[in-house]
Amino acid sequence: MEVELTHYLVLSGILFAIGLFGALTKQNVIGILMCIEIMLNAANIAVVAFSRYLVPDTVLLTGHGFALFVIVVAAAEAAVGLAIVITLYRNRATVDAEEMDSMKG
Amino acid sequence: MLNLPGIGLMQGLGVVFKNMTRKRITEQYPEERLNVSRRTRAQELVWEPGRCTGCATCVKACPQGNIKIKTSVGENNKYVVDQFENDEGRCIFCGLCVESCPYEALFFGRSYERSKYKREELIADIDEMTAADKERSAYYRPDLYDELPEQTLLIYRKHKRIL
Amino acid sequence: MGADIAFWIFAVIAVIAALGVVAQRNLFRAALLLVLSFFAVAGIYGSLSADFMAVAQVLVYMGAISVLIIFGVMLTKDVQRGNSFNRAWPSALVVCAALMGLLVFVFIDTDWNTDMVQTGATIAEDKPTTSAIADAIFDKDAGFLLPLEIGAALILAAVIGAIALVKDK
Amino acid sequence: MMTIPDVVTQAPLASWQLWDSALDSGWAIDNFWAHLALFAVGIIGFVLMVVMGFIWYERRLISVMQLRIGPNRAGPFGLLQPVADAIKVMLKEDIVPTVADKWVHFLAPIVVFVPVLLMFAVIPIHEGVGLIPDLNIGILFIVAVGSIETVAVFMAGYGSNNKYALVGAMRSVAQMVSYEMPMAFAVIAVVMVAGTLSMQGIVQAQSIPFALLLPMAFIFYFTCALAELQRTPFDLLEAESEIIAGYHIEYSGMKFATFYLGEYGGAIAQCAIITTLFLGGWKGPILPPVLWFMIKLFTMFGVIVWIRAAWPRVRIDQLMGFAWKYMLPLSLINLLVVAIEVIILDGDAIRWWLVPVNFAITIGLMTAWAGMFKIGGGSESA
Repeated sequence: MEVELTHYLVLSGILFAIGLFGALTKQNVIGILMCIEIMLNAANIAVVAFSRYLVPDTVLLTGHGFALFVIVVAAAEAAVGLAIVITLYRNRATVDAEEMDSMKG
Repeated sequence: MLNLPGIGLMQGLGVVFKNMTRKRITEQYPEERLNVSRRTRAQELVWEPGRCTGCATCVKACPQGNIKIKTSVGENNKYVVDQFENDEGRCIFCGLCVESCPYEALFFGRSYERSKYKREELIADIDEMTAADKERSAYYRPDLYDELPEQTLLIYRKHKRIL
Repeated sequence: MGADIAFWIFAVIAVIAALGVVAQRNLFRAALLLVLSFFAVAGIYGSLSADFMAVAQVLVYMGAISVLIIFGVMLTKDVQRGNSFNRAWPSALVVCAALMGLLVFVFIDTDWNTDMVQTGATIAEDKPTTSAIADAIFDKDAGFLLPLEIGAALILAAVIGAIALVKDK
Repeated sequence: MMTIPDVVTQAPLASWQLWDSALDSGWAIDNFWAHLALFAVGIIGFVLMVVMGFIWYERRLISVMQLRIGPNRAGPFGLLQPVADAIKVMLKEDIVPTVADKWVHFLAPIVVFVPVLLMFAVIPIHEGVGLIPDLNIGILFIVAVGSIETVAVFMAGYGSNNKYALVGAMRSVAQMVSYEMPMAFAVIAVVMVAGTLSMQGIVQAQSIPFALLLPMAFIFYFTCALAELQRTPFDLLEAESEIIAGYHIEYSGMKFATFYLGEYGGAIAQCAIITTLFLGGWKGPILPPVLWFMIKLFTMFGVIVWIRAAWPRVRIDQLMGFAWKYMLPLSLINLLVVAIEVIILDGDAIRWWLVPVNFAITIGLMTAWAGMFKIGGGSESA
C-alpha cells in the first residue's frame, strides 16, 4: 500500500490519543510529562507530513520550521516542568498529581 | 617562563615525552635476571667447613632457633661437625649467625630462587650448605665485596651512592 | 517503496512504544520506551525526507529531553511503583478512544487535495532540507526571525527558571 | 581503490531514499546492496580490528612513557594480547545480579555500542569511501547519534540496581551532557568556516587543516572528546575509591567486553571525527589517502594516551566548573569571532594569514579567561 498523507495523519492521531489518555490518567507527574511529550511528537508528525504533502515544494518548509519551534518549546517545557516537579518533591515528598491540590478551592 | 594557563600541564607532557627516549627499566624475569645487591641477605646460608670449629655460637645467636649443630670429638681434641642444619623456612634473615661467627665460617648466599613445595624441603643440611655452586654474599664480609658483580641498577647512575 | 516499509516499521514501533509508556508501571522502563518512541518518530521524519528534523528529533528528544526526564525519575525515587492510573481512567479511556476515532475518521474522510498539488510534479523531488529550512526561517521577508528570537528568549527564561526553582536555598 | 556506485555519491538524504532511487533506476540495486553489505561488514570489521589495535597501541605506548615494556608475550611484540584478552573475557561467567532489571541490564551494553558503529557510517576514509560519507547532515548526525549514549549509561546504572552504579551513571551523564555543549559549539565553528555539514564536504574544504585555522575550536573539541570518552583527565569513573568502577560495576564477561568495546570504539570514532573535522581527513602528500587517515587516527589516539600518562584527574566540581564557567563562554566568544571573520571575508575564511591571527586570539582569550576562572578557593586554571 502506497503511504500517503493520510497514513501519517492517522499515526499522528493514534499517538495523540495515546498521549492524551496517559496525560489524563497518570498519577505520577513525570509520567504525565512523558505523555505530553508523546502528544507534542504526534503534532509534529502531522505538521511535517502536511509540509511534505500539501506544500511539497521543498523551498517552502514552513512545516519544518514550525516543528522546530515545537521542539524548542518542548525542551523549555521539559526543563521547567521537571524543575517544578523536583521542587514539589522536595517540599512534599510526593510526585502524585492528585496530592498536589493546595490550589483547590 | 611566561605564566600562561596550562603551562604546567604542557610541562607534564614534556616530562612524559622525554621518558620515551630513556632506557626501559623493566627486566623480563625468566630470561633476564637482575644482579642482587652485593651485600644481600638472601634465602640461604653458605658454610665453610674448614674454618668452622663447631663452637655453636651461631646456634646461640639465632633468635629463631633454626640452626641445629651436632658435634663429636675428633683427633687433636677438636670438634668434628656431624650435623649442621638450618631451617630456611623459619629463617628471618636477620644475619646474627653470620655476624656472630668468630671464625668467619658462615656466609649468606646470593641465590633468590629457592622456593619449594613443602616446608620440610627448606631445611638445608651440610651437603646443601657446602655445595660448590654457592655464591657468597659480602654481607658482613667486606673483603668479598670487590670480587662480586655489581648490582643491576634500576634507577639512574646519579643515585648510585644511595645503593 | 523503501520509505513505505520504513514508515510501517517505525509507525508500529512508535505506537507500541507509546502504549508501553502509558501502560508500564515501572517509571524508568516507561522512560526508556519513551526514548524508543522518540527514535521511531525520528525514523518517521526520515521517511518524510525531513532529514534535518529527524536529526533534530534524535538530538533534542533522545539526547536532552529524555535525559532530563530520566534525571527527574531518578531524583524522585518512586520508580518502581509510582506510575499507576488514577480513578478516572475508564472515562478517560472512553473519551480518548472517541477522540481517536474522530481524528482518524476526519483524517481519512477529508479530501486533502494532494492530487492537485501532485500534478505540479513537485513531490517526487527529494532535496536536502537543511539549507531550505534555514532559508525558510532566516528569510528577511517571509521568515521566522521574530519567533526565533522569542524562542531563544523562552529557552533562556526556562533555563533561568529551572535553576531558580531547583537551587538550594 | 574500489569504485563506488553513482547512486551513493550523490548526496542521499537517508538510506531508504537511497533504496528508492536504487530500486527506481533498476540497474543500481546490485550495486547498492553490494555497497551496503560491503560497508556494513567493513565498518564492523574495521571497528573491531582498530579496537584491538588501539588496545595494544595504548598499552605499549603508555608503557614506553612509563619506562616499561608492556604486553610482549602473546604473539610478536604482544600483538595478539587483545585477542587473548578477548578470549579470556568471553570465557568468563556472565553474572547478573538477582535484583537487577534483567532487560535493561541486558540491553545497556548493546545501546552503548550501536551508536558508536552508527557514527562510522558518515566518516569518509577516502573521497567517497564510506557507507554514506556525503550525507548532507553528516556532522549533525554524529552529534545526534553520540547523544544516545547518555541513555545507555543511565540504563546500565539503573539496570544494575546498585547504588554505586547509579551514582556513577548520574555523574557520567552529568559530565557527558555538560561537555556536549562546548563540543557542539566547536563543531559549529568548523561548519561555519567549511560552509557545509557533510563530513566529506568539510574535508574537501580544508585546504588548511582547521586545527591551524580554528585552534580554539580544535582544543575545545579535543577536550570535550576526552570528557565524552571519560578518559584522563576526566576519568572520574575510574576513581575506585569514590565510586568503584561507575556504571559498569555489575557487568562481567561478554557484557563487560561490550562496554569495553564501546569505550574504545568511541575513542576511534572521536579520533576519526577530529581527523575529519580538524586535521584534513584523508588529505596528505605522497602516501595513499587511507594510510594518511590511519596515521592521523593513531596520532590522535597517541595524544590521548600521552595525556593519560602525564596528567592527573580533576575533581568533580572542577570538572563541571571547567565545562560551564570556562569552556562554554569561551566557545561562545570563539563562535562570535569566527562568525565575524566569515562575514568580513564574505564566506571564505580559509586564508593562511588568518592562522597567526586566530592563534593570537586563542592564546589571548584563554589566558584572559583563565585569570577570571577560579575554582574551590584555589587558583586552578586551565
